[in-house]
Amino acid sequence: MLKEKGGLSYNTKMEIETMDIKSEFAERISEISGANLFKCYQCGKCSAGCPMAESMDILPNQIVRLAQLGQWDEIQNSNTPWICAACLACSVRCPRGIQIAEAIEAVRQICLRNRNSERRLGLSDEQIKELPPIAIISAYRKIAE
Amino acid sequence: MKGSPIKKIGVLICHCGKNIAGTLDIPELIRGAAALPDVAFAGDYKYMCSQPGQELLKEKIKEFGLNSVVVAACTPNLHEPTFRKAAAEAGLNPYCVEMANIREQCAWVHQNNGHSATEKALQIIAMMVKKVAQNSPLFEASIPIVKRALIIGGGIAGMQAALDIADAGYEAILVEREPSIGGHMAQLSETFPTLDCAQCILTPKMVSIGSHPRIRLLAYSEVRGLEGYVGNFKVKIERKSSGVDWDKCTGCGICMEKCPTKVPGEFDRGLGKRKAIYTPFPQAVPNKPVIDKANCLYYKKGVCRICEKNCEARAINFQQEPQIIEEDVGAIVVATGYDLYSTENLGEYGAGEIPDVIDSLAFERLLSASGPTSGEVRRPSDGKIPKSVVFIHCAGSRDPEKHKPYCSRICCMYSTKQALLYKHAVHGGQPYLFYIDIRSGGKNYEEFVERAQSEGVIYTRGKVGRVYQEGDKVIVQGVDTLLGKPMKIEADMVVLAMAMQPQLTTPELRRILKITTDIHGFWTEAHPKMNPLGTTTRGIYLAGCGQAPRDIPDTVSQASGAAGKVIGLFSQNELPLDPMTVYVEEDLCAGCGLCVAACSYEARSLDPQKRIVLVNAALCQGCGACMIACPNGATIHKNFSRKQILNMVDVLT
Amino acid sequence: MTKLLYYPGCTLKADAQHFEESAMCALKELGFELQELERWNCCGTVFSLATDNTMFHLAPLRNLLRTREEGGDKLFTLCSMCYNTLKRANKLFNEDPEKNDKVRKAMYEEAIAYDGKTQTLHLLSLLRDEVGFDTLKNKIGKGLNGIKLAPYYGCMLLRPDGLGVDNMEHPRVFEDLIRAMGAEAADFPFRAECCGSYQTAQQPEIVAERTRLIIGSARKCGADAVAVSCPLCAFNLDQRQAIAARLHSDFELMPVLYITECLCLALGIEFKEPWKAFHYAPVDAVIRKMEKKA
Amino acid sequence: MAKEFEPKIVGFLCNWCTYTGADLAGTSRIQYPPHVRIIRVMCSGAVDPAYILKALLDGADGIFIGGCHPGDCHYLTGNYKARRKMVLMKSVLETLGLEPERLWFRWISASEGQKFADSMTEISEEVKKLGPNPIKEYWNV
Ligand SMILES: Cc1cc2nc3c(=O)[nH]c(=O)nc-3n(C[C@H](O)[C@H](O)[C@H](O)COP(=O)(O)OP(=O)(O)OC[C@H]3O[C@@H](n4cnc5c(N)ncnc54)[C@H](O)[C@@H]3O)c2cc1C
Ligand SMILES: Cc1cc2nc3c(=O)[nH]c(=O)nc-3n(C[C@H](O)[C@H](O)[C@H](O)COP(=O)(O)OP(=O)(O)OC[C@H]3O[C@@H](n4cnc5c(N)ncnc54)[C@H](O)[C@@H]3O)c2cc1C
Ligand code: SF4
Ligand code: SF4
Ligand code: SF4
Ligand code: SF4
Ligand code: SF4
Ligand code: SF4
Ligand code: SF4
Ligand code: SF4
Repeated sequence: MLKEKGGLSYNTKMEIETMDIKSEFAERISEISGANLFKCYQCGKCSAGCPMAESMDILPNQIVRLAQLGQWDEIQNSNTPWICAACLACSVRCPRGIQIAEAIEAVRQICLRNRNSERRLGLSDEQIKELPPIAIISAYRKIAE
Repeated sequence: MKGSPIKKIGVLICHCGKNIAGTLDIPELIRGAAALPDVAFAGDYKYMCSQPGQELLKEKIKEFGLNSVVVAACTPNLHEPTFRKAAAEAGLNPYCVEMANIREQCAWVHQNNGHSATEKALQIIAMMVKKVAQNSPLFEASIPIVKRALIIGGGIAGMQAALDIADAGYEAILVEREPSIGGHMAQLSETFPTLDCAQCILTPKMVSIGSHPRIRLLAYSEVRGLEGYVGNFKVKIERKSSGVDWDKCTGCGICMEKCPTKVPGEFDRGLGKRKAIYTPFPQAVPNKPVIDKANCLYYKKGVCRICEKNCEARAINFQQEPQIIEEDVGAIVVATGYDLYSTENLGEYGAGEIPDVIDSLAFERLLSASGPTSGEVRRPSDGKIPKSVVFIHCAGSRDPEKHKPYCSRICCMYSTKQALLYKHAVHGGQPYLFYIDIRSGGKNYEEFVERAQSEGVIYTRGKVGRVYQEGDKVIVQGVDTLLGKPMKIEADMVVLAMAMQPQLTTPELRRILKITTDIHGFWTEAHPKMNPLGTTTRGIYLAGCGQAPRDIPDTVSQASGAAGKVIGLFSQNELPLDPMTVYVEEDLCAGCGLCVAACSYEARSLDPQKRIVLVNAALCQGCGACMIACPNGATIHKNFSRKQILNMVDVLT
Repeated sequence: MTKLLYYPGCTLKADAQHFEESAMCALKELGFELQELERWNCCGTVFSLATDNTMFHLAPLRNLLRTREEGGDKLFTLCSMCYNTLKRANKLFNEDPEKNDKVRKAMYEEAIAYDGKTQTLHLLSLLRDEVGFDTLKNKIGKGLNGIKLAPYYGCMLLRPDGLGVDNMEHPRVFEDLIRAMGAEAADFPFRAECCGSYQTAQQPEIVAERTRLIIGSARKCGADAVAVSCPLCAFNLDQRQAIAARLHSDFELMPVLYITECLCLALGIEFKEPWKAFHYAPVDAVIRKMEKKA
Repeated sequence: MAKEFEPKIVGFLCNWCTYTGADLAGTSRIQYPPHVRIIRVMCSGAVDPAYILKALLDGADGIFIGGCHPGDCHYLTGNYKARRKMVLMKSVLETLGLEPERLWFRWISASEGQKFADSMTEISEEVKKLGPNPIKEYWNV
């Protein structure tokens, strides 16, 4: 069941070695986002208030956990960063002051900069006509190369 | 000192078996010591601290007429009292004995360097000889103790402390701000983990307070001023104006019955009503009413006076003035308890505006047989029996970013209790708890949680993100972090386990008592481990939730502990004072006051007439800060004078 | 007439012309004239949350600089997203010395150096702080009495903490404005729930679900219409009702109006016919109702 | 062979923390160089700058002051008072033409015997490197 939900599969796939923890990946996210993910105590308040959580395969608090453990593959294969609307509800409510929205932006940035996501918006003419400029520009900013 | 007799100093060097003698060259030390100025005798012994060693010390004092002694041995922290006592037995003032620490700070740490170590040891001895030459005989003073205690706060903590002190035979004055004692415990329904009824165990104690011959209960009163020091405090207490002459009032209750003004009652957390003339609850002690001036028609508009007309005892006195009384007490127990952090602070949970989202104390009132619903769980909005209740843990706690960083320690337990009691009270009702971690570290606590879990209370691990009203439901938007799934519950009611915080009036009291609080406003203990009951002011002790969140068993233990401290203090007839304090050379003092600011104990004050500074020996802790602050050398630390230390420096350089 | 230097942003010149026009009409009535910045550029819409994306902040900062060039120290906005982006960029400029340095260097070709002193002002703050809701109420009188509006803040008007127009979790300004217009403010739990924002481009179905939820909530609390102040919110809550209706046969359309359109009606200013065409959910009925009241 | 320079260092230790820490180093038999001579004071806040100056003018090569950790002072704030004075003293030393490195200030608790011993070793070595107190020279001539 967990498997169906997405990449979460602690007991089957993810092997945590001490060396992996506090991986350079988590630090990279911290650098780009300014968020200290190691402060997270997994309360889940970020996910509980996230408007897009229903559509995410991995919840924001799980992204934080995976990042702590340096599980980049799991994060990279998740749809979460591409579903997040950068609404900041998570960041402003986190009891430990972790900027989760910023961290997720960092994940997007790492993917886009690595160019391994092949992210294209691929809007049709019709869509471009329909959408207001504010939607097109911000979507490009956030989720496309 | 001027005019002091010729110094005859004895030096006794200890071998400490091989501990000292194995490294240091004892004959060399004796030779060196004997050659020091003023030294009348230098000798040694295998074990100075042993009985024969002490006898030797006494003998030599008498034999040579020694007026000062240096024992070169271990650290003064170990045997200074031993040698001082022995010297006293031989008729020498104990403060004329000093130790030269040649074991811990010499022999033991330079074991492979005997030559240098011996050189160093000789310097240490010389230094102490020079110091002791200027020691003055000191005499322990003592102050009388007023054997009467003041207890501030009449919750279970203050009540327990008062009863313990009074039962031990001392007088206790219990000051409670509210019209009745009882504190928050009086509001509780049943108590974890045993589920005994709070009122049933509390009421008898309240009654004993009210009737105890040695307890003076001052309800509806507040401490307004404090002066003095341990054993001798002077306290000012305001008896607030209640509009009722309690000496005349018989507690019949007619006035409350007849009063036409109804307002939401604080005791029932606004869920029930009380009159403008009221006692907080029927079992109140004292069972005398007060008039709530903000709501009484007479105070507001000058009309009504129905209570007055109906009071046969003629106890109503609208003109009653507040009264200040002064009392002498020897010790103080601060037991001011807690408040709950306000739900208004939690915007995401409705900011206190959704009627069916209530705080945990309000829920206690709903569960309580004496509560506004007589113990039937009915929700505030429409009086319906809620079929599902969500309990949210850590509401405002463990949130360093926006609220309180600390764990409130008891809410895991009382939420569990409330869920269980609710389940027992409402057939088919479903409680849900949203928690982050369950903190059940207490005797039989985990077992209690286990019981709740096995009885079907649903625990969900995750913090709720939002609570909002939709129709007549309260929607709880949470997450199950164990499943990694967001979840929504359409609840009938939500209970917020609000963070515990100190009373909002604590800062005012802090200024009066001059004791400290931490950044959250909880009273600070003298030492977190070794003196958790004391404060930085001798004679003031702490009990209950004003110091940190805790449950009733811990509160009662702490209160009895604080009472024990007070009783211990009162068991002495006089309080001996450490004579190693400071004194002021009046001729040198310019009255500049620099030292007053340097003292952390308020031990110094300026005498405006003589324009000099005075030292209160009872308050002085002997730190020496004032001596350093004084530009004129007017303040002298007894037996640690500037001159003595400079002399020691001289020897070393 | 008080002149306000005004930053429209791209969408107010395209899909949200009625927002701009209605704002101008209403503000004129209240003694304000919007004077568009002579030169302005797109602010980049969303604020970049990455610390190393300094260049993204140039666009908003240039607009703030233009304001200084034109002698102003306040820049007025209607769009919540522009407001957020401009205000955050300015905070960053003033509080992060490293970024400040980089940005200054990158703007070397500008005639004057930006001093960090342009304040961004949103319509709601203007109405609350400079006009005052009591004044407004007196001017409007009974106004939209009998109408119930659901105030929709969305995210960018309120977050992050301290940058928004009001208390983040418990805002009042929109409600107060609605009440000043004589209408009733719905107790609308979804008022600060994100509409899905730019995901409308890539994930229109998800956004339509958000729309269904938010509109559904507004309906449950008895609102006649939802009032918004952001063209992206407006698009998502209004145009995306089309998809919601397609996917859910029981979905009922609900009019979505700019707060300025409501304000015009409250002030007795005519609702211009061309404005209607910008709306997806029909507004005729509610406008008639509002006109009758005002 | 020239005799190795044996620095003379005066230590002022507060009774409650560092003095007891020094005792612990002894009880634990941790060895360190014998250069520091200890004067027990009740509180590091009671160390008068005059003591330091006198010691240095009289030819001490180094000064060590030990107090309780911040927040642990037996007398509440004595150690903060001491710290403030030490900062001042360092600049006074400079005006006297002395290296401020001759003045050491450390928080050492009663349980930090090892830290005390390490500090003694460290200060001995550092002061050795600095060489004899120059004041001694021009004072003597
Ligand atoms: C919802 C809830 C449920 C709980 N359930 C349980 C339970 O089941 N079991 C359990 O063990 N514990 C329980 N507790 C904890 C329990 O309430 C406390 O441990 C206990 O009441 C603490 O007693 P106290 O005397 O320290 O403080 P309080 O009860 O707060 O008493 C302090 C008293 O001091 C008075 N006061 C304050 N300031 C002044 C002043 N300046 N001058 C004069 N008087 C002053 C106050 O008016 C008050 O009467 C619960 C707590 C809550 C919030
Ligand atoms: C691994 C570990 C780490 C800890 N760390 C901390 C910490 O960091 N901070 C903290 O606050 N607490 C800590 N604690 C808890 C702390 O150890 C205890 O709170 C404390 O030691 C309890 O003291 P005690 O006097 O009650 O019991 P004990 O220390 O057990 O003392 C009981 C004494 O009674 C003697 N005794 C027993 N039976 C008899 C008998 N019949 N007749 C005569 N004598 C008897 C025993 O020999 C013993 O000397 C820790 C505990 C553990 C296990
Ligand atoms: S809200 Fe903060 S602390 Fe809680 S799970 Fe999310 S990131 Fe972690
Ligand atoms: S910023 Fe993204 S992850 Fe955070 S609450 Fe909004 S949509 Fe969810
Ligand atoms: S009626 Fe008089 S005697 Fe009776 S309770 Fe009231 S005040 Fe007291
Ligand atoms: S005078 Fe005041 S307290 Fe007395 S009955 Fe009237 S309202 Fe009640
Ligand atoms: S006791 Fe439990 S509910 Fe209360 S703050 Fe601590 S963890 Fe949270
Ligand atoms: S038994 Fe110890 S480790 Fe386990 S929950 Fe309790 S306190 Fe924690
Ligand atoms: S020795 Fe310390 S406590 Fe005593 S008067 Fe001086 S400063 Fe105050
Ligand atoms: S500092 Fe010295 S001179 Fe000044 S008041 Fe105190 S004792 Fe007197």
